[in-house]
Amino acid sequence: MTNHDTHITALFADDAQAAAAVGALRQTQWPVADVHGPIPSQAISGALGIKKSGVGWFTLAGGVFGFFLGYFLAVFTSARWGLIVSGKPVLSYIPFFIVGFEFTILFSVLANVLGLILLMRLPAHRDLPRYRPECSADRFGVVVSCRQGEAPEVRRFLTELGGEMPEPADTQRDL
Amino acid sequence: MQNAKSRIIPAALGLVLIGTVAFGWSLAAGHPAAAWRAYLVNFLLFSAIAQGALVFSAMMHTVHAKWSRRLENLAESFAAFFPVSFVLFLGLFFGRAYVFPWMHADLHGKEVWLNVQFLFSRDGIALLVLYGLGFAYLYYTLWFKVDAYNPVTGLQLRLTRLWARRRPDPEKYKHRRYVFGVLYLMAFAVVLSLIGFDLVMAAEPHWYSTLFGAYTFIKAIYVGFGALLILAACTHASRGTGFLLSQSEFIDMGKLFFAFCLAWADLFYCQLVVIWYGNISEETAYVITRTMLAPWNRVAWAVFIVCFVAPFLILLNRRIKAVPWFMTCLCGLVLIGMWLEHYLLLGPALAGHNSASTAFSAGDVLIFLGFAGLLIAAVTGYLRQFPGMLDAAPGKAEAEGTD
Amino acid sequence: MEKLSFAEIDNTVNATLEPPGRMYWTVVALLFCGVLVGAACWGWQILVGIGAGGQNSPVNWGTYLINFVFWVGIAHSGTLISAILYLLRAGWRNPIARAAETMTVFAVCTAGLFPFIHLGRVWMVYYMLPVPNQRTLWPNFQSPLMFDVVAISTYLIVSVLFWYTGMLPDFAVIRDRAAGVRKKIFTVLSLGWTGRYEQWRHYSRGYLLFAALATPLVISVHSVVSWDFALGVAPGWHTTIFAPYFVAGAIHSGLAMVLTLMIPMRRIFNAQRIITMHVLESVAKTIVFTGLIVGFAYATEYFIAWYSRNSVEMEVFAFRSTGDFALQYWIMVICNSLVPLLFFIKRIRTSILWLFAISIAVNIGMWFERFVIIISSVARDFLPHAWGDYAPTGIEYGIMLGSFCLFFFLFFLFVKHLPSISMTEIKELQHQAGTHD
Amino acid sequence: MDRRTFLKLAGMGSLTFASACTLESEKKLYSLVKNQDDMVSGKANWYAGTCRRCPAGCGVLAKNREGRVIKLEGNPLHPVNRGKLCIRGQSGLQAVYHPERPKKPRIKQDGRWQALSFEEAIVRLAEKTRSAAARGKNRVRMLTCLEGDVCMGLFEKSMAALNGTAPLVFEPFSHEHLRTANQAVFGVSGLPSYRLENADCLVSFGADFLETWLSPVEYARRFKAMHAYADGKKGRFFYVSPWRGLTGANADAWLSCRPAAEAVICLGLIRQVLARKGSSGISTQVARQIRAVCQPYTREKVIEFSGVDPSGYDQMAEALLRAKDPLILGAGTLGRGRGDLQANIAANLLNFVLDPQLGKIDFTRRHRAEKAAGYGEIAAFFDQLAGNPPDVLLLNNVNPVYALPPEMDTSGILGSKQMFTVCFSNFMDETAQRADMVFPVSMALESWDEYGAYPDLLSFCQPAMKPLYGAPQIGDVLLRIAPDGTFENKDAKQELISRVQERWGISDTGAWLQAVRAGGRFEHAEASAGASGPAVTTAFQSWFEDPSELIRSESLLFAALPSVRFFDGRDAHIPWLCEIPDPVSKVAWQSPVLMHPETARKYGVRTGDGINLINRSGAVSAPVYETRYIQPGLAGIQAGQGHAVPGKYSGGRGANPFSLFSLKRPADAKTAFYAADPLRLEKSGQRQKLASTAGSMDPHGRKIALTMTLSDLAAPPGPEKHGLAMHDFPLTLPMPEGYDAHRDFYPPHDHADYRWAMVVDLDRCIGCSACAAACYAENNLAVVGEQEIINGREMSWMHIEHYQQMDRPDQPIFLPMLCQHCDNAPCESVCPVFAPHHNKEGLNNQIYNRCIGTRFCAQNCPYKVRRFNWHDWNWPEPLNLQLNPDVTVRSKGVMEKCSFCVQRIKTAHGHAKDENRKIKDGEVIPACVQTCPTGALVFGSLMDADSRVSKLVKDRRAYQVMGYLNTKPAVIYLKKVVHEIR
Repeated sequence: MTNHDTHITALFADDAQAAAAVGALRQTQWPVADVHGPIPSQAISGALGIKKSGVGWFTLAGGVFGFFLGYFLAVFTSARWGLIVSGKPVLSYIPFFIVGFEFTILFSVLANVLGLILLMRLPAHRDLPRYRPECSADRFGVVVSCRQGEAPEVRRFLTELGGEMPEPADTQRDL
Repeated sequence: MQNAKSRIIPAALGLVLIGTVAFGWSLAAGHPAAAWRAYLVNFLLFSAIAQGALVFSAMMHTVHAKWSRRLENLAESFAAFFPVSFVLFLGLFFGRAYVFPWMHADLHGKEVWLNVQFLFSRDGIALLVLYGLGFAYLYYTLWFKVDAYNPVTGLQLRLTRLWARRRPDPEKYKHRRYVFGVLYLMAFAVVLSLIGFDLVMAAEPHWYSTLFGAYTFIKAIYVGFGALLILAACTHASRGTGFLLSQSEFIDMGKLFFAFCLAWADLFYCQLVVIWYGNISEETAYVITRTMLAPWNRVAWAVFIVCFVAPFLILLNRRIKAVPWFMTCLCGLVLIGMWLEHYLLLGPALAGHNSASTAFSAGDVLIFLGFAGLLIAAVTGYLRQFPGMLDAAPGKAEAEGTD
Repeated sequence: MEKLSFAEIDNTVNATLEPPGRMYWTVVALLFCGVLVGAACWGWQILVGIGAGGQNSPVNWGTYLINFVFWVGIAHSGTLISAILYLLRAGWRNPIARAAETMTVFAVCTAGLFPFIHLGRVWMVYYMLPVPNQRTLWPNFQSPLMFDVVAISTYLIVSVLFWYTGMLPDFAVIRDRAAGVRKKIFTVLSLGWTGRYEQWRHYSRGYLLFAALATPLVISVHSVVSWDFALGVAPGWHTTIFAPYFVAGAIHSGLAMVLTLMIPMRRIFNAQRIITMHVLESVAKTIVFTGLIVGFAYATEYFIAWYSRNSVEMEVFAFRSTGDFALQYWIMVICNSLVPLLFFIKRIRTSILWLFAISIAVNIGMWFERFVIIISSVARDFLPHAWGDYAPTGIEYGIMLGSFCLFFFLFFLFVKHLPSISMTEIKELQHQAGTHD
Repeated sequence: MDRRTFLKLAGMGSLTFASACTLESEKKLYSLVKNQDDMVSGKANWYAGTCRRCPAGCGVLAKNREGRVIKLEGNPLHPVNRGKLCIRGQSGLQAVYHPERPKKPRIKQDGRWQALSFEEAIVRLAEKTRSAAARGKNRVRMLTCLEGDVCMGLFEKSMAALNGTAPLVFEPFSHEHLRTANQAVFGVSGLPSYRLENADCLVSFGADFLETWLSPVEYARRFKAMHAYADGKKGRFFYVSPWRGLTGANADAWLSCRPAAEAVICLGLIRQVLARKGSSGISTQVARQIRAVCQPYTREKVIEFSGVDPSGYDQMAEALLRAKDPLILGAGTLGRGRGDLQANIAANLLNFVLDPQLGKIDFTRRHRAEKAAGYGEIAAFFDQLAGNPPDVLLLNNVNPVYALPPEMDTSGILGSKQMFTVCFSNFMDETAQRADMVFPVSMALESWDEYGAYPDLLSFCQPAMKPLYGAPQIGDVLLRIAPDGTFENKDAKQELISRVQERWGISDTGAWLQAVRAGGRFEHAEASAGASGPAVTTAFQSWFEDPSELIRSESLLFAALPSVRFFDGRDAHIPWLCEIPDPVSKVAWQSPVLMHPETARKYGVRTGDGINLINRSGAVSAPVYETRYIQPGLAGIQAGQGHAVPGKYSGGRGANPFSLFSLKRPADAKTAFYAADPLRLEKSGQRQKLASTAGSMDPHGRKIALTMTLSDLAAPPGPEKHGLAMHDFPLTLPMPEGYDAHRDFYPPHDHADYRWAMVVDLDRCIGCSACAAACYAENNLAVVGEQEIINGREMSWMHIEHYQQMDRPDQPIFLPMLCQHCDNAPCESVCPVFAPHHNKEGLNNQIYNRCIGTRFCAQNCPYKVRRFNWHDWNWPEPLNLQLNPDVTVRSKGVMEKCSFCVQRIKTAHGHAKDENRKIKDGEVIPACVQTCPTGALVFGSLMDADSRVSKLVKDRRAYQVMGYLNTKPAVIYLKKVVHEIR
């Protein structure tokens, strides 16, 4: 696919159409480079055949780490002091659970965010050229890559599928 | 299929028989204390299951959840145990000498609240109210589910006659159902708290914990949902019925079960940490006997692992929730755990702190089976009366929602 | 909910970001003055000592902790709405989730100030941080106050991240519609979000996990707050029901605050079509629910106190309802558990006026609940000889005023500069509704 | 003599140091480069002296650190107080360091004060006196407070030289009625001492021997000797009076009666005794007269006239008749009316008929207070001043303007231009304000003197520090102003030495040093001659008249009540005394009008209402305080406050009851009285919040201050308690054995060598609050002032809680409350920074530097003994000089509390380490324990099996306050023992 040198974006009014278009394009030799949309959509993900995200593993790891870190901190500090308060054992595990728990949450969340940033490759501004501002508003943009020559054909194809073609000026910008 | 089903009730009744015999035997054989302890424990557990299961239906209606219709139908079937439960409660009266260890203790003025007559009258009334509301709710919710034009069973016929008395007005029924649903939930909270205070907490008259009531009814929901899951899985699995649940329904149900597992553990910890930290003997003695000192500490650990650690770790996984047979085992395990938990709470008090009392005799198990039999019989009987509940697309009159 | 086109949604929300008028800035300025008053009072207190307040022996804790608990409580419903209701797939949360989360963030900030204000030697506060030091002095992780430190800071971090993550797609929307410097700002804020489906799949999953984590967090945080009291031995404090009771109370007050904020907001930004009556009604119903829990807790506490036959317990509860603080007590009971019952009546829970009035009542009631709990217990604890009284001083009122001003100051800044309604989530809602009708 | 005493004695410095030690020392760092041979910085020197806060004359040890006295303790060798001090004695230091103490003499010129140097002042004074003396007889007069023999001798000598008459001794509390009564009955015009310790039944008709009567510390000790529970017995004590002060609060029964009706009751008792026992051992003629006197007082009459509760009266009569060694005490110090004289006489007679030998009255060991002039003499003296004013009037440490009835117009007289009034005083009180010259002389702790409270008792005052402002002592002043050649000695010290040598025969330096170190000569002081009372005269009849006027009066009567804190008012300016509340009313800083609720209702007022009390003599205004401890129809104000002078502490604070009295001189002029005419009550309109430290005095049935009856104790002990509830919870020692696996989540923990603990015997505690004062002095406790007390912010680490006994309302019981140093202290674990924690010797440490002021510990302390520094409290100079250098001064924002005087424990550790041994039992004595006049407090280590505390905690009476909270307090209380109510 190296010689696909241009991208054509078609905007669809709703995700069903977009999904259909993606499905149709799957039959052609033109690969779907990308689909942008204002909301997550089962239909489109389905059409693209996207798998479940793996961000959960980050979260889980973070949680486990956090739990032990929290407990360790509490135990370690108390042990360093070794002071008896209220006759309670220096290492009183029952209340320490609270610390462990809070750390669990904290670190799962941090790991979760970390995971998202890594997986979504954010912050990223290099995708913007291909991207149509309408896609954040009310349009689902399907980006197709093809050769310069095939562009009109692709455009026609997409229009038949109900996609609107933004004026070429914008598409030129993509080159 | 018919015979597959027809085998259930006799089997259940068989269990009941076994249980009764075991109970009678241990009474006769001179272990009345043990027998009545088992009776109380099982009464509490199985009533809680029934009451908790109906909560599912009522709750889902009140929050207008749409994904859970089919499960609600099953949940309602547990209401069939209510009458049994009430009779069993009255049965306690004959064992009062054994189930109320405070009867001859010095109560430092608690006599005002803790005396047999008052206790039985208030708890009896409470249960009547609870069950009454439950049935009222059922009465209005069934209206949407039973096809009034061809009632297939006697009970349905009787119901349709009742309904026929008034002009069928969906709005009114909807509203009534809603109201009684809410009322049932409120009554559930109050009544189960009362039962928890009177039949469990008061077993150690010096001890008190404000959270115990809430702990009791959250526990009831936990076990109720567990039982519901088992029932769902079984009916789902049994080829006889057209009853099939989607994966997402199982998963959502599993999530709820998981949620209440956490809730139960939370309330448990809330009591433990406060009492541990406060270190006031009036409170600690109770907990120490049950969690720190042999022999009961072993039971405590068992309960903790079976009812929390295991379900927690397992249910973290999403997919496992959709495996019916596995969920059945897990929930069964949890129910057993809760059975143990009741022993843990009541045992030391009823056995007068003698350490040998953790050993569960065969009697305990058999009596448990007996009660289980009662529940199964009741539920199956109900489903017999309303086969429509097991249809793939049940009910009329309402837009079927999905999640 | 009536049909709205995505464009309409964007327009409505972006309209809220139009440059504000003079009126707005006057209000903001006034609020800022209020903040300054509070700061001045605090400064004075640091100068002369905590004695500037009304605390004494035995009532060593006063309005500072009352306000602390109050604000943390306010914060919680934000998380409830954005996380718990998200898990329960309650559609009506979407229109108010953003505002609620914001409320959470600012309420936690406000609440977070009070432990500092409360301290006798605030300049030594870093003793509470587990910073490795050459004298190996560590904080005491057995202390409920350390649980607080851990819980509250966790809560702040998590709710800020949750808030930001939720706003990411909306930043992109604004970026694409804005021009000039604002475009630049939002380009940075949106981290180059493009709504690629590659992003969406991680985003949805991540957001779900966020919600799943925030839920136990919010419960734990207010449990920890409740344990500041319940782990002590003071009668009326040392009671096991506190954790769930506080959580419910927190959500109760928070939901009321949501109504208090939403009702004017939807009016000002005429977002009635997004924040519909149905939404407010659902909040009202939830308030009934939490109100019932709180009422149940009051009743249980009372019953157990009576049941215990423990003279100390009984005395405290008798004192609460009949003693020096009886007025506060009955305000609490009526506003928190009786007044919300009015929401059972459809006419009331669908009347803006009633909704607003009752939400205010609940806010007041919940403030007094904290007052009753914190003050009345120690005022009548174990040794009658030590019994005492308490009344806040001007300094305390000043600081309280400051805290309210601070909260609203931040909230005002927010509504005009960030999307106060989640466009993406409304769109999803519309989209679902669309597919299912 | 215990070890501590020995250490102290060893520490007592010699004269060389005493006179040389200097204040400048701690101003500069290098000041101690050249320091006195026996002065080691960081080490205390102890100097024996005599307390001069009241005529009782207790022996003190002054603790000197780096040149300044920082603490007073009783001298263990001294026969009067045996090492104990009262609240006033403990506070004496603040009189020395009082910020308002004049630094220089001042002279009044055309209405304005001008400061003088001491030298100038003496010169000017000398001119005046000598020229006056030259002008004729009695041109120089002197009025002095009660001084020691040597000092008095010196006064007399110089007055004689200035050809004036001997100085007149003025003590507001002169006990004149007692003296007159003794004269009338026993023909002894003096104040014998009473052997309370030998009595088994004691009846007091108002004698407040725990507050101000004769010698409070001594009588507290003697009282407890008969009234504390010991081997199954406990004496009875009845208190008959219209009000119930501290003494009355310690009585087994209080019989309230109409004012001035005590005599009636007493005569009624005499009648019964004679009827029952007959008059064996009494000469028939005396007996006849006694009979004649008491004939009319039948039981019915007594009850009718006195309004006493019949059953109570019968119980008392019964007890008295059954008693083996009954002893009767007469009216109280402040009894000034005719009724009190009668009460005293009747009491004497009753003593006589009960025990004709008068075995429990010691006529040889007579109180020095008897030397004070009578009301009549004082009145006459001022008449003379008014009639024919001398040229110079010397006033030594007296305040007649405050203490005498307004109608005597003392202030006018002293203010008169004709005479030059010199006031030797260390406080600008009412009298000093009116003087022409105020001459601050050095105080007892700064000067050489001698004051023996009893004959043959040599008790020194020596300079424990250099005079704060370099003032000379009064002896030197008089020695200088007397004509030259009057004295062979060059100064008062020499005078003292020579007098002591000739009187006590101390010739050689060794003996002298020995005496000075010990604080005096105590050998013979205790020995007293045969107890046989003198022959009873028959001069008493004429004193009694028809009592029927007692019941006639319907109007509101007034009484001045004794105060354990302020005595006669000379101490009203001392911060600690103002700050520490009255043990019975628990009101600090103020002197409210005590009133029975009925009375209050009758006049439509309630606690806190401001009222004005007005009668012929004057008017006072004060808030109402309703109490059932006073007879209906009577209004009472505690004496001591209400000074009409500027002053931070005493100025315009409270009300002066004396200003409602007037002088009564009967025609027969046998003696004068002070009496208050009936009152008119006016509401002033404004309300005043009372500075009370008590929330509620009702124990609400809680396990706080418990009692046991004698029969309980006689009965065999019941079964061990094993319950969990408040009242059946066992005693759980703060030791490993205090833990029970079935009750305790937490494992027991051991302590290193010591587990400090305290035992408080409620049966011995009389509530005098001396412990509180000692704590203020030892631990640098802040004085917060009236308003902050009202705000509930007092800083006392140790305070007396006043409760009603649970099973018998209106029977007070005092509970010393301090940090309980619990083994499971709830305060500790809640602190986020470990500021409070459990140390290895069981102490509940509070690390001030670590505290960040969350105040959670205080919230969680069930005993509410933690004190927070709400502000930076200040010690106006030079009060700061009193601060104990061994104890941190806490700044704002930190929590503090009783430390069991950890600084003393540390010192003991030091000694023990030096001698490498363990600390002995009784070696560590916290300030409160040290000063307790009745030995109610015992301190020690529970890990030492033979320590006194270890033994006492095994006592059947032992319990822990609110023990059911499982805090395992280290302060164990012993229940008060009470007599059955019959």
